[in-house]
Amino acid sequence: MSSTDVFETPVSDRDRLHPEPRVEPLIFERSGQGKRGYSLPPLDVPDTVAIPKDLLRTEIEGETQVSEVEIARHFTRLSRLNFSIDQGLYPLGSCTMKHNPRVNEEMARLPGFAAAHPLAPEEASQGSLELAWRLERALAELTGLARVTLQPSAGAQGELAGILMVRKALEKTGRPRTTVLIPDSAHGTNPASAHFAGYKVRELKSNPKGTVDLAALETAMTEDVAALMLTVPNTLGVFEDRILDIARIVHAKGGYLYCDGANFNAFVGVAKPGRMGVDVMHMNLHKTFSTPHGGGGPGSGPVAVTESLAPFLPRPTVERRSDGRFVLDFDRPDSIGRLRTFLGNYGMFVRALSYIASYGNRIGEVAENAVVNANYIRAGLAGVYHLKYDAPSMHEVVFSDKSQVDRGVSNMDIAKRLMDYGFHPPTVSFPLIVHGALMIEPTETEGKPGLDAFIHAMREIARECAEDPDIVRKAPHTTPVRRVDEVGAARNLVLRWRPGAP
Amino acid sequence: MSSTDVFETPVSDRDRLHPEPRVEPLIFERSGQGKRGYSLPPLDVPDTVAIPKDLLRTEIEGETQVSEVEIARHFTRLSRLNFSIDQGLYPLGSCTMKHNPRVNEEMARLPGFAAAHPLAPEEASQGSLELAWRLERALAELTGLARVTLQPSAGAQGELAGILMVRKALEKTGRPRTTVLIPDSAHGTNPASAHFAGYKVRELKSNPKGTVDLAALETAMTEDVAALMLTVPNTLGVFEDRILDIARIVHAKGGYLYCDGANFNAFVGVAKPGRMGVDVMHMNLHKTFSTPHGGGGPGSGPVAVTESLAPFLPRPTVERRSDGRFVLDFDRPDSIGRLRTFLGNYGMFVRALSYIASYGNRIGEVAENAVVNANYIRAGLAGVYHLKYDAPSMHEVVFSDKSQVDRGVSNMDIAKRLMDYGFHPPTVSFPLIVHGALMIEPTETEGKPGLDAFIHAMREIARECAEDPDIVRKAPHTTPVRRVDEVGAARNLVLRWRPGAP
Amino acid sequence: MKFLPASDSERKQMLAAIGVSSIDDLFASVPPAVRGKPDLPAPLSEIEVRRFLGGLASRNANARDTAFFLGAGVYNHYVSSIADQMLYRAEWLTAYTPYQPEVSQGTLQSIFEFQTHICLLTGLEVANASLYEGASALVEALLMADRLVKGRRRAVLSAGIHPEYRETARTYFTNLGLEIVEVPLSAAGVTDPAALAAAIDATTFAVAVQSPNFYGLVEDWRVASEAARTSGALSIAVVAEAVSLALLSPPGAGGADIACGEAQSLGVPMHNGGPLLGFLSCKTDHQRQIPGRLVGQTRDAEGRRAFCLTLSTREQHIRREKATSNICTNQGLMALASNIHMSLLGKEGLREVALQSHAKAEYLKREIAKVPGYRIPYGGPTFNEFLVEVEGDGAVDAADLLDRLARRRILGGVPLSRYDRADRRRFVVAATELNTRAEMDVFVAALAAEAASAGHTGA
Amino acid sequence: MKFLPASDSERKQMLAAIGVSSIDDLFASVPPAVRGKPDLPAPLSEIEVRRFLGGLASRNANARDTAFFLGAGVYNHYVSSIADQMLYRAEWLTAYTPYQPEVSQGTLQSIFEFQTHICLLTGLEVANASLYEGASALVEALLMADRLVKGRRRAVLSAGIHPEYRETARTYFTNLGLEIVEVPLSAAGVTDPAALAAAIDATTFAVAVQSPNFYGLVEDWRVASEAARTSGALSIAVVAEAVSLALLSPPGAGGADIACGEAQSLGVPMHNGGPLLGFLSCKTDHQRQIPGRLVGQTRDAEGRRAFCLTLSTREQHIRREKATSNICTNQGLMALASNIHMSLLGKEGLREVALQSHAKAEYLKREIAKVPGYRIPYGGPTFNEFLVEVEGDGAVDAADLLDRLARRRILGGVPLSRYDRADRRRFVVAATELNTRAEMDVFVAALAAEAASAGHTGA
Ligand SMILES: Cc1ncc(COP(=O)(O)O)c(C=O)c1O
Ligand SMILES: Cc1ncc(COP(=O)(O)O)c(C=O)c1O
Repeated sequence: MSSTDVFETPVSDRDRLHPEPRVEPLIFERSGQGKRGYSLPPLDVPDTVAIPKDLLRTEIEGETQVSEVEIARHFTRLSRLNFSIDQGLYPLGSCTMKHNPRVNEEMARLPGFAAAHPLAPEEASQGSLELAWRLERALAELTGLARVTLQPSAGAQGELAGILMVRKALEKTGRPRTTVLIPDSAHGTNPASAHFAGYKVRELKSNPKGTVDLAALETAMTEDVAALMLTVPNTLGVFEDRILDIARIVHAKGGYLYCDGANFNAFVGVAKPGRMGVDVMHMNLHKTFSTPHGGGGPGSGPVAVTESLAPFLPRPTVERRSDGRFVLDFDRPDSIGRLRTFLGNYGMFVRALSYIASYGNRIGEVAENAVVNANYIRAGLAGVYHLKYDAPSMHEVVFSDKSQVDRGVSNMDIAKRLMDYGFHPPTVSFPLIVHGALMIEPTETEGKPGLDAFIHAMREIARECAEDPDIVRKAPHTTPVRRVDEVGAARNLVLRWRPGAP
Repeated sequence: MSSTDVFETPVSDRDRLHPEPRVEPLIFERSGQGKRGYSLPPLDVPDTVAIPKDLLRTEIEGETQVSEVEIARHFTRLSRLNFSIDQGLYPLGSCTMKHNPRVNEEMARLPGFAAAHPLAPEEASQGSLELAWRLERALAELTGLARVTLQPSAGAQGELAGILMVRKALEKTGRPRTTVLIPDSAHGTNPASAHFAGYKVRELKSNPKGTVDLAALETAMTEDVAALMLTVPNTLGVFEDRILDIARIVHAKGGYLYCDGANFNAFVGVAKPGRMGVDVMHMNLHKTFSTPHGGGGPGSGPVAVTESLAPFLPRPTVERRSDGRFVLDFDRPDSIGRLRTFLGNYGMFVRALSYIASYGNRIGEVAENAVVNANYIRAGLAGVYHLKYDAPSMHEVVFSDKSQVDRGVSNMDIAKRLMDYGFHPPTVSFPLIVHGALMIEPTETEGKPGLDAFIHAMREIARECAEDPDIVRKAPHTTPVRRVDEVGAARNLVLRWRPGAP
Repeated sequence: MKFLPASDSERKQMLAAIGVSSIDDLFASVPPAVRGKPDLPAPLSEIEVRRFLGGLASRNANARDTAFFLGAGVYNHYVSSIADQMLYRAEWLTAYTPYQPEVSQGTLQSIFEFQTHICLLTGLEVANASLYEGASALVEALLMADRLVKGRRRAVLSAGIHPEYRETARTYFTNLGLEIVEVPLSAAGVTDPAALAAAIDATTFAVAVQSPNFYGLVEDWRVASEAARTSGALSIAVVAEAVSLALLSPPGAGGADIACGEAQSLGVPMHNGGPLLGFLSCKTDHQRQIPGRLVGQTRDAEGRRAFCLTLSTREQHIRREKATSNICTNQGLMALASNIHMSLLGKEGLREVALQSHAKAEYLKREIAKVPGYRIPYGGPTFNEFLVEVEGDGAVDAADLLDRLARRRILGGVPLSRYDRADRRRFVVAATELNTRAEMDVFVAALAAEAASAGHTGA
Repeated sequence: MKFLPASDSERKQMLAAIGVSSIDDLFASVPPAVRGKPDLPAPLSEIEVRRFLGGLASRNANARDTAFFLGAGVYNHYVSSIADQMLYRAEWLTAYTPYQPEVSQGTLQSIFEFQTHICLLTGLEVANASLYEGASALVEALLMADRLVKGRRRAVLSAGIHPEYRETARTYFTNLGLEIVEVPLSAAGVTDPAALAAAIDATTFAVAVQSPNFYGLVEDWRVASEAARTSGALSIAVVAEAVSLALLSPPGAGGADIACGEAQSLGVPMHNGGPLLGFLSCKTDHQRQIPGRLVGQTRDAEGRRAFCLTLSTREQHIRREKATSNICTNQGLMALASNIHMSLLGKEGLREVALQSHAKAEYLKREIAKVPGYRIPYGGPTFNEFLVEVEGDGAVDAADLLDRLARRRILGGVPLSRYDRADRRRFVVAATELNTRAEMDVFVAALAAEAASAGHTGA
């Protein structure tokens, strides 16, 4: 065999010619006989398989055989193909991509939390029960509501839990009602959650200010309506200044006011939903309370409720007994039941409480700075990009591509072009009521230099749209991969690697 | 003030136009009144300063004021400007850039090690003393020598310790002698260490095979010579096949054979220096035993010695008493003393023992695979690059730019060009006996695909040298910064940021 | 504030640029009546946070400082250092759902690899990017089946499914007008084929069985899938201890249409019950009804292989109330951890972990069976978990017994009374590759001592 | 083997390409006589490594599970989570000395920032990229002075310098024909100006004083620098507790020519004594004699600011035996850790840590002074460390006393007998911002109890 047959030429030179590997093989493509990345202690008990053959498998065909070295390389190199908060501004509207304090990670990894088991005896779990109890108290104080369930795994599950509590409360009065009102600006999880709670969804048109049209609400708010699901501030970043009237209208008809608290970051520590007439509200610990987004979760979606909805909280609740001991209370006959196993995404509770404890009574500064930053961007881009709703912005601002479309450039193109300037794009194509939306949420953890650089980039792109739209339409030009064919992906589905596949 | 004055334009657009920030400000340039990245508990004792004013300072002028957010951003972004083993092949000759197993990091961070104090009572330190003792035993077994000191902070300090022990031993016999023999292929630390041990350095010319010229050694090896410092395999990656004759010649004149064990990776677990007639040898835990290089240390340079040199070991030694307790022995009248504080770079001991325990009696596979990899590269580049010494290669191979210089391309240009292909360059301009050296050490932790890609890149570059030398001369083209002006740096020295400096 | 990067002068400049004189002006739309500062303690320093939370952590028994035999849905398996250390990387930790593929190829490719691992383990063709955890994964599987088998209202669940999974299913179903029928277990502790067949009728859209079931007994997937097929329903294989997939015949091979459950034991720490890692896989024909995120392979503008989220028209942000699920944020980081773990252990490692867990459990089961005062109520094959019954008149409550053992730093199992107050004498014991023979012997000895003090004497 | 990526078939292909039939052929040049397999145990799995090393770790008392008052050159100060987590990043951990600036700007800029911090703290103009630790840093400073002040042979060292630093200096010096004169401390426990002046003569090239000195007493840099200046020698300021630099008048202001010592307490864990972090800073005039690595600022081919190693003509790899030092690998990762720490704490934080450490030590000193049976031998100002003497006939040995306290999980100090067998009644006690008043009160009570049982009774 001649040596030149052996020295294989690697992936295309175009890709080699870049200090960052643009194409990393699948870990399955690294597999090879005789490689192993692990080892276990020798078995110290008899080696038995006491299961009938026909219930066994002989091998896991196609699984990997790689060394630890390749795992380190593969996942380090893959990670470098990602953009993340710690690299730069990540103004993904509605997602609150804020700095994740590192002490939270240290705390969550303490063996007393990370290596604890949810079904250990209560006596052996007093620390974790107390932590859950304290987090509930802190969230109750911040929302101005009576009780909180920490069980929901993320915001969407929190929505479902909240609406199910409303439904259960209404059932008590005889009829659960049929409908949930949801503004047209709402996040998609709202109607989806209402649907999985067994309700019809009725959409509420927003008024020209982008807020709830009180007249429309008056007419829509019938005795068939179980609840109004309202996002505060709404997904345009606008605070419902008539919130008290809204609550009055909803309550007058015996309905409940549900608050989608995914945007709590805009007023945490400044105002209390409980005082707004909110009956039930979910929060996203992974947004307002800085638990990391992890490339798409885990999240955690606690739900706060008024005293009157407390009997319907998911089971179990954490209670503190008069003797100071903490116990789980399963004996809650009116509970909606449970939405998942155990107490919830406990590791996120640890991080959130660490965060809340770090801010303490100064947590209002979070909201203040988040709102300043969003308005600074708004001021910097006003006139450059079109602003459909010019009501005052809170923590985010939603521009659109209206001034650029005539040059054949879409919000998606602008988003892609931002990558070339070293930023993650804003949220595009949401909220649905703004066509060609550019939904920008800088959060409070961005300093002026970063905001200035972003504003500068957005202005440059606007200039490019006018002078040289193609460079924007063909963007990105400097990312590990160029524009990705998403249509092709859906048309010709390849959802996994297959043994033997190239 | 008009808003446009405020929205500052960031660093040049050329640099913005790249998803990786090419220029990251100094942390001092991020500083700003009112920013803080830390907090401490309120003082729980009287707030007193019981030191006379004239011994105090009032402030640390110029120090930073930044938030934790900026620290996370700054050091994450800076790190991404580095190339590292976990990204790709890092064939830096003589430095043994191998994979660093992650369990070692976990072990070194256990509070029982990381939060232990070197001056705690022996009774409260039995675990750490036992670990040091076990590591010494393992290294003694691997070297085939009697005792080992773990104290030296890195290889160079190990060299000094070793030569000082030789000197002390010779002093016992009346005269320390005047000279240390060092082959011209040796690493710069060898002569420097000999010098700081108070010896004259006499250089030994290598023979045409690149190994020790026995005749030259015979003549040079007088009664004035305290020791021969020999690197095994030498820095050309060649094993001294006459090692036993060399030892005989040195010993015949009452001299000592010092082994620079920085290349132990080439034969660990396969052969034992003790059997070669080596009297004293330092090892680099950060090379052979995988403790991470950390961007330039910390290292650890244990020294193994024969029984006869044991009395001269640095103080203290770790001894195991008959009752199984571990103690520090300071009572060593003939000791050379100490070269640093405490026991040495203890954190590296933990990592090295973790590594040795993981390989156990199969550690010879390290050397075997390191040698296979180096020879595979040699086979792949033979004829493409000039090989001054064609003696058999062990763990590394040293080519040169001889076949390329006529195209006006130097080894440094080739090194820079490799960066464009996604690799760290080999060691250049060392060993000094190979002009235009390209010293390549792949280590055992590189798989065939990585080696093939490297060989391919080196061949491509050779082709470019022939067809388009400018692209090589002007390389790198794709790194965060282009060719850096090192001459300018030395001519116009700027060694620190200064308050008020732009 | 240490997490706020704006300096005083910068904030002033920004307010000026905005054109307001104070931050308060920006909150004008928030009615004064709803304002209010929280009554919370002063901010804690990092040192105090460590003392506060470290103090709480130290008051929990954990798997590292006890002889540990808890399972029942969360398992203490080996995870390599490299997996957790990788999660510290900001590029993984502080990114979000990969909506923008050009700057998210790392997360996307990792999910694609995770989907592949799940397919290989379950023997099915398609897997999603993760779900919250096992119980909601079962619900999603049931709702998926409901969409696929139109016009039917009944789901049949084996009583061998984890009680918290069943309770979760009831929570969701009651409000959707769907019916759940639970089929009790046979005298052997496994799903009763006859009872199962009897429970299935023309209105049944799904039949779900768990293996190993809640008592640790291995079930035969074919029982459910055959029963389902005859009635036109879909069969759902539920897995709460995913390590078993490396040893037991996979759902796909057993004819299951959908496999779902909990993958925590494949590389995710126990985390006191969360974050865990729900998974769902199915046949290709059903892929358009799958809930949650899916990553697909495609190409970039220059023809390179690339990955992106796909089939998003199933999802809430586009389909709103008509979406296949309301899930949005899922368990991304845990899917990554699991991908790293499965890739590292691979073909041999996953199997060896399963074999060792099984062998350790078999040893422990045999040893406990020898101790007077305890019996193993079911003789059927188990994987790494089994039921123990305290013999006698019921004077000894299993939960109290386990509390006493806990005080001796032995977490010996989960009492069934946690789920059924009447079931006071039985508890579930789990073993994994991390249990040593020595600690198992300690556990057995402690059980013997308890029995002795309760008046039992060895034969 | 889990750290070896070559598959069997790949290895075969590679041997074929090389043209040998077996690996052994590649070792032909290694004489059979010198071969030998090591007699070591079989490989340990990761789980076993954790048990083995975890077991050893658990047998050491550490600062997290004791009331901790040890110092004497290594201090238990606060380090933020973010610093250590950053060190996990492969780009920092697995890179090496930045010889190739185009792919090492991260490490280079971080070192440049570290050099700047050290200059700001010491009040001098130039600092290097790190040295091993405090003792060898002192040696490097002395040798540097020797090169700068030609033809002189004598170094004068205050006896207040850490005994291990002085022992290290002797180890190096004896073989270089250099002389060390140690100047005893005054009755007040500080360097005696008169004695110092007397020890300095025309052959003296350096005068070194440590502050706070080994007894914790604050020295006046001006004493040494004035004495040195009059004789044409250079003055070296030695610092073993670098946190003090944030509060005390810096060496530069005190006229020191060179500052050197140990920066562990600025962001590096104690690591049982290593890795630590040596530092050295000096005046611009002397920069060409500085030992070790130096990073300088420059530009790249396109005019961007960039950094690179500079003045390498001082170093061993070029100058061989004429180099300013034999150091090659230094303490890169620790310099990074310290840069992160200093940058995070900054102007206010560094000072607040120093102030709190001082205040805690003052409280502890006063409380101990009140306990019958103990006295504070020196009344001079201290920073965060001080000497305690056990009163009486010497029946009580300080080391034994501290061993007894250790059994009660109090690490109360370092006995001077460790360095001078005769010095049996004194020990050094340190406090930092991490000590709480509560644990200091526990310590004081324990001391009182010890004294009582030794027959002392309160006044
Ligand atoms: C306004 C709003 N509501 C609800 C959600 C759903 O939260 P989660 O993704 O945690 O389920 C989100 C975030 O995606 C959101 O932005
Ligand atoms: C052959 C050789 N000897 C000695 C040394 C010095 O070791 P260290 O850098 O740990 O001081 C090195 C590494 O730099 C080396 O390659």
